[in-house]
Amino acid sequence: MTYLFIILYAITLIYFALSERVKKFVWLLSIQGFILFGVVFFSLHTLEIFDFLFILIETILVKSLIVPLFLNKVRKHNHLKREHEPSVPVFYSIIVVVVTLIMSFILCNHLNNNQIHTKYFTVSFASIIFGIYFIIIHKNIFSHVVGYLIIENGIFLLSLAVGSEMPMMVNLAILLDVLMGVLVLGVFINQIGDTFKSVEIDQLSKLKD
Amino acid sequence: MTVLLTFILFFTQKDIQYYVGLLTHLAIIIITSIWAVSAFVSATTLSIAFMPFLGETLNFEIDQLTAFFILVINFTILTGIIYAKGYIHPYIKNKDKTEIAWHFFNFLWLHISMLLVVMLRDALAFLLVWEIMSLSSFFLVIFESEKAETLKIGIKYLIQMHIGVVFLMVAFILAYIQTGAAFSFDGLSVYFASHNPFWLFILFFLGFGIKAGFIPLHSWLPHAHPAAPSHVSGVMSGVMIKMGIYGILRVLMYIHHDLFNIGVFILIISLSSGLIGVSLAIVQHDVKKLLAYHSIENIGIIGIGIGMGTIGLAEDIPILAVLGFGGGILHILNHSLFKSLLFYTAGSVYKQTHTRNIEHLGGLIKKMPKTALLFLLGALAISGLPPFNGFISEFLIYSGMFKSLHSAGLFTDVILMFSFAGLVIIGGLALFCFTKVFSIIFLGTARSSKVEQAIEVNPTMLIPNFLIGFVIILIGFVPILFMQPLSQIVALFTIDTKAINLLIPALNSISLSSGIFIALIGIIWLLRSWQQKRQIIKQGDTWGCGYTGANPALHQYTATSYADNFVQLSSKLVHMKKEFTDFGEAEIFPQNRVFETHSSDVFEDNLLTKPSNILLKVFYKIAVFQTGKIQHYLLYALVFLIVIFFLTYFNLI
Amino acid sequence: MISFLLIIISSVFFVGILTKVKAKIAARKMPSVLQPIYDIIRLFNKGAIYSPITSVIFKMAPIIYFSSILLAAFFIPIGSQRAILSFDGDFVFFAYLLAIGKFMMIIAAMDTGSSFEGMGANREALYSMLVEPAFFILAGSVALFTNNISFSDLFLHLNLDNNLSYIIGIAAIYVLVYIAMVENSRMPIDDPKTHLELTMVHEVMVLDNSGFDLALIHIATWLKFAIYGSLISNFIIHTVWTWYWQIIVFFAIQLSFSAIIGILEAFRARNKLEKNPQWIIMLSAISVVVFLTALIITQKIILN
Amino acid sequence: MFILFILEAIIISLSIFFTQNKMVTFILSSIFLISLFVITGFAYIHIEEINSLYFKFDHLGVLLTFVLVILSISTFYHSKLYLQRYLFTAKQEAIYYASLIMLITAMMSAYFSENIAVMWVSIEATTLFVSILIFHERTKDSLEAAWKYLFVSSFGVALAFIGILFLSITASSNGITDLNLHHLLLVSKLMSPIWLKMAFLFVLTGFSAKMGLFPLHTVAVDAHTVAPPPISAFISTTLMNVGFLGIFRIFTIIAQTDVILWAQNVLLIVGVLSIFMSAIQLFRIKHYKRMFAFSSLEHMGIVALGLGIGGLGYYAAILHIVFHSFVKAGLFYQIGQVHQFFKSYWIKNTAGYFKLNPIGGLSIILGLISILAIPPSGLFISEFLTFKAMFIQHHYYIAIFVMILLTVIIFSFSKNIFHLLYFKDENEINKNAITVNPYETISQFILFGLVIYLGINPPLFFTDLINAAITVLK
Repeated sequence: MTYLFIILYAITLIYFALSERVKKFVWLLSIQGFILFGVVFFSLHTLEIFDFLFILIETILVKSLIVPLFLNKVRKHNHLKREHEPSVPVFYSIIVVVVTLIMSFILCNHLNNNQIHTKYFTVSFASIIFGIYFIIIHKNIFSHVVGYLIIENGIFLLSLAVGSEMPMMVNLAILLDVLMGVLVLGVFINQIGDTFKSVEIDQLSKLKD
Repeated sequence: MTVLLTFILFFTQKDIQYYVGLLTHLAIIIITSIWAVSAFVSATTLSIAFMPFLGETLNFEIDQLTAFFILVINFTILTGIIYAKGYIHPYIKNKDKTEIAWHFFNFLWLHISMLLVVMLRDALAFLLVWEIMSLSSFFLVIFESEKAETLKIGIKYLIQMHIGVVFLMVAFILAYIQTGAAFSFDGLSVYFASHNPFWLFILFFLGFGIKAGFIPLHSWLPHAHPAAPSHVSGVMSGVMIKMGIYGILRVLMYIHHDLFNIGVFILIISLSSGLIGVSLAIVQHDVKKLLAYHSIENIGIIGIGIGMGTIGLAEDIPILAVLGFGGGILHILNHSLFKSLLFYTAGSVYKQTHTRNIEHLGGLIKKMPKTALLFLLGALAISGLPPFNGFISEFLIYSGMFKSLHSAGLFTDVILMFSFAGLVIIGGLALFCFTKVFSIIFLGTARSSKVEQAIEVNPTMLIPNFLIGFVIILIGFVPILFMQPLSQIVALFTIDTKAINLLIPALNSISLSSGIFIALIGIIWLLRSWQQKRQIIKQGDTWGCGYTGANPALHQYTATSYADNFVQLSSKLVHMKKEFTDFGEAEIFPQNRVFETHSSDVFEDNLLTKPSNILLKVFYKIAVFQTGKIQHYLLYALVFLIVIFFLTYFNLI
Repeated sequence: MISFLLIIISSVFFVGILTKVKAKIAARKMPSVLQPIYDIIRLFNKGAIYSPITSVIFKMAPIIYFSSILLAAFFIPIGSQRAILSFDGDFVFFAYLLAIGKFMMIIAAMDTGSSFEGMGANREALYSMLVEPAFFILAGSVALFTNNISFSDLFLHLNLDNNLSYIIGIAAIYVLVYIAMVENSRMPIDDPKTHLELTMVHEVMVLDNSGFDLALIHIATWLKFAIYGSLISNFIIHTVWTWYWQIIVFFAIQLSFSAIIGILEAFRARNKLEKNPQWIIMLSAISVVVFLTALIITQKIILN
Repeated sequence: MFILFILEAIIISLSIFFTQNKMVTFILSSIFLISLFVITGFAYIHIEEINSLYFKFDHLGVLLTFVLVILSISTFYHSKLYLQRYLFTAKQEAIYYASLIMLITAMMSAYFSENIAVMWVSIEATTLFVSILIFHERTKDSLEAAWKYLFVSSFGVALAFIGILFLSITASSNGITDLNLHHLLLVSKLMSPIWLKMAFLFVLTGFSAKMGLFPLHTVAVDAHTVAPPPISAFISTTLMNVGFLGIFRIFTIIAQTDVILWAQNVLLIVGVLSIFMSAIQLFRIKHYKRMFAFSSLEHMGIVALGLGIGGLGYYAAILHIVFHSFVKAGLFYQIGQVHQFFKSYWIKNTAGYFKLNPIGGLSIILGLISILAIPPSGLFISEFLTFKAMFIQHHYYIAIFVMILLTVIIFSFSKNIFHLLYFKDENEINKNAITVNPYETISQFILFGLVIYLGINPPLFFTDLINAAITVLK
């Protein structure tokens, strides 16, 4: 059952590469949230109940509802309709996604040892690498946050690998998520939007030599 | 102790800062000189506990070599600080209290650090004080820091000194890690005993040679000296560059085998330094730059002495060893004397005329006779003419060479021949150069209006010069006084110093001949005055060979034309560029023209300026990483991760 | 002491004979041998003219110049007659003594602020600088040959017996003759009889000297000749000869030396001015050959 | 005990934040300083003891805490001056102090945290507060820098988290269910190399943002450029030490295994690249604070080299990081004064400072000498030890390359500084309008003097702390 969600997650990544509308990013994020919820639900039931519930609630609330809503608010506040042409054509991005996925699947095959569950790694690696790639190719800071959140989700998946032994790590991942990903970055996007009247990165490259 | 005293400067008033500095200097001078003298008297090595350093305590080790250097340093600093009073005076009013304090503070620290350099043996401490010496001298050099040029020079100087210290550091470390002996000079003996000393010595030589200004490591020297105020350049050229020589001597003390190559190496470098240095000196117009090049030349002469001595040790010719080292070491003293004298007098001229370009000077002997005569004294001494001190040291070297000609082997003989021929040429060129500079500055008539208001400087700027002059003449006339301590120093390098005693009669008769010389001059002078009393002495213009419209101020010989026939000989070396516009075809009535000549230092251009410029350009070109775009920053991280990953995957690291 | 006197005596007639020979060859009416002495006496009875531009240097220079050369004469032995002053390495002192005299003359010439004397001055400086190595290498090779480094011992122990050593002798004499020419700036370096100041060396330096000073300078020139003459004679005189024989030979050599110079000046043309340096360097080259020969004789270079 | 301290700090900062009264702020922050002293003294007494479950007063922590305390005092002093000069509102001031106090607390907990996860959390917290402080001046540049710093360093923190995850994976496979350092050290021999390698790689890359090391050094530079001078002084020293500590902890675990060789090679690469970066970037420098920032990069590179070489290098590295903290802080305080005169940090606008303010000029000269590791600076000793270690380990080429780079750095650095000190200034400045009294400079002199003293003749407890800190590596 977990595998289904993992595959779904991989597909969302491809959609990230495909889509150009900012609104769609938000949607995809919330979808990812639901997928993660599913993953947690089917894999972490070995935990004692409180941790389990906490994680479930976090995924369903934060990842799939609060964050997307908040981001949507920010998006509206800054009148972001659609992403400008990314610096790399979509066509190539898709190729990159596929390559990353393949690479990470192979990698996990290499890493495989019986004590830990490498099945989460597959997409999580892909997700992290793709997140970085996503940030690199996009020129507006809203998308940067999105990319960052993609990395977050990857890390969350990764943390599930030890989730059964160390739920603490999962909680930390969540903390990272909530604190950095949303509040601070969101706040700053608004600030920047107000100050610079735009969230294009070119506005934000004064500090250089 | 006195170290704390130096900081008082900052809290004192402008007008007494000088005296505070003077007193501190005096205190240091007295203490250290007592140590030095007692080292000579007791003919042993004093060891005085100094301070805790990285756990263990640090000692002063004062052997004869150190003592000798201490005395030289103290004397030069003494004259320097006395001279400084007059020289600094015009600057005081337009400089801030702290700046003046900073200046004297650095002068003090230059003094202290030089003393420490010669007194410390621990390598790390040595490097520390060595760099402090460079630093303080650097801040002294940029005293007139309003000029951008001065700063540029200063930074060049700082960088090159740093490179020098890096060489020394590497050399020490290499010696340390290959033997594990004590991390100090004494530790070197272990290394040299067990390894081939040549390459490590080369490292040391590079490190110390930059400070000493051997060609081709000299390029800081001709710039730093003119930039510095004269009392500083006097001290720098007088003793600071000798610290390099000290280092080389100190290292040589620990080498006891395979000395021949080292000796030949030193000799070749020194000969080229001497010849090239003096040749470049001849074409200079800036008097202090000219003197700086002469420092290079004299370092070369010292080096010749040392190289001779080393070869003597290697070939086991005691007389060559003794007289080589003896001559070299004596020349250290002599050069410190006449070079500081020359710099001080040149400084006085600069103070009165505000120009260092000798083409604007002339006829100053009538305006500032004392300064002129002192300069003449220095000029005669530095040209190595009897009966002055420069001759004595060169005489030692010469007689060492000639005495050992017969007993030396073939190869050594050829080397010897070349070196005394070289030494002669150096002497001749020095004579050529100083006839030029003296007569252009002080003789003839004024070449520009700058000279008019020049007057004799005040006594405080003359006293030190007279002091130095006295010692110069003393050494020149009774060299015998200085032979006993000299033999003590030389005894550190070679065991049997009998050879010096063989020289005693010669030196005595030199004093005698000098006496006769002076007597002859006196007698003939009397004769002439007696004769001229009975004749009419007329005043008449210089004879213009029938051309009565001659105007000496315009038509008298200039420095450039004086040097010209030499420049033709050595055009490859001195790179004299002439800038002028040729006459046009239809130009019947030619209008005014400018004719300029510039000389440039071949070695500096090709070894230093060009490569460093290229390096800087390249670095500037590739400095494009701070783009200000977050994507790029993350890209670095990603690339780094992937690269390391693959390096690991293929077991490259 | 005797050697010193001999040098003085020989110097008095030197220039006279020289000019006589030249005149003879040029088929001119020859002045008396004592003519130079008359000139000197006349100069001694004259006053002097000093340019207002000149300073004390100008007044001191001739005196120092003269006394330096006079003192130099003290170092010259003749045959078995030791010099008055003699010590190890005295020829170094000798050379530097001449140098200080030259130094003073040069700055004196510059002191006048004349446009011509500067030329003479810097030529003199350059040429004497170039010629010194020749003298030193020569001295060095003789020192190597005899293992002595003072004139007197040098020539005492100098016995040219085998053929190779004759080469040394001849070459040394050749070099010395020309060194003398350069030092006194005669032909082929400089033609004292020319009337073009632009090409003069020594003569143009003393344009402004007069009276007593000029006299001193002239005498100094004679002395120089005599000194070099006696150096040459030392290469020929054998110390085993009896003293009167030595003296006779000495005078003969001085005579022939002056005659040779006269002949040379009469027949040889002056070098082109810019050719002078390379010509002078040639002397050093020859003395290097002498040095090598000395090496062979002393068995350092083994040839068979 | 330590947890109490944290609570106290939180309370203080909150009350400052809400009261927004200058007087209260002053009193509370002084109370905080006192408690800072208390906790440090306590830590030094109870050294090497576990405290309040997740914390442990280990030697390195205590050493760095000493540095932190010393710098905190001077930072508070200069912050006071700074805030007075630029007339900020009480609100801004309150935010400033509150976040500063929280920053210090977070850093201390990072120093002392025994548990890797807790350390990670504290480091994450520092990012938060620092970005508030960077943003303090509310200018466009400060906003941009704050954003970049926040984004990239949280990205870095995420990477570090991945690294820690890998560590925990291999740890958990060895039956360790918490990330306490001493537990990890017990089983470090059994851990699988591949995971350790990946863990170290990610942690290094992640915390390089904090430590100001290649590859993520870029944003730290920007942060130092725009932050208020006292803050720049603070974050370019103690915060970097935090990053260093983060890397060092993982390194200690690695050091027990065979992976150490690999890790050291990586560190060497990083160090050389960092020095190279700073060397080349310094040529385009037009802004003094950026210049100092890049020199921090260089020094961190040297520290990385020290770790990478091992042996004597460990000692040198820690010595170096301590000295660098003092010197760099002093320089930043001084540049704050310079700004008083020229109202600009740009090189082209500043000249002739030595004439305007000789005392300050002297302190800059002293700072220059110290930061360029020219004797008598203590940094010379540490760099010397580093090179010695390199030669002992036969890293000749690296040593030579680094020496060349350092020479280049000295050139460009001193060129700019002397421009500031000596050149003629065109725009006439009336000295009367400026309210800089020379006594402000004393703190700088003390710091530089401290470095010289500790370099020439280090007291015993100091060397003991360092040696004890690196025993775990051997």
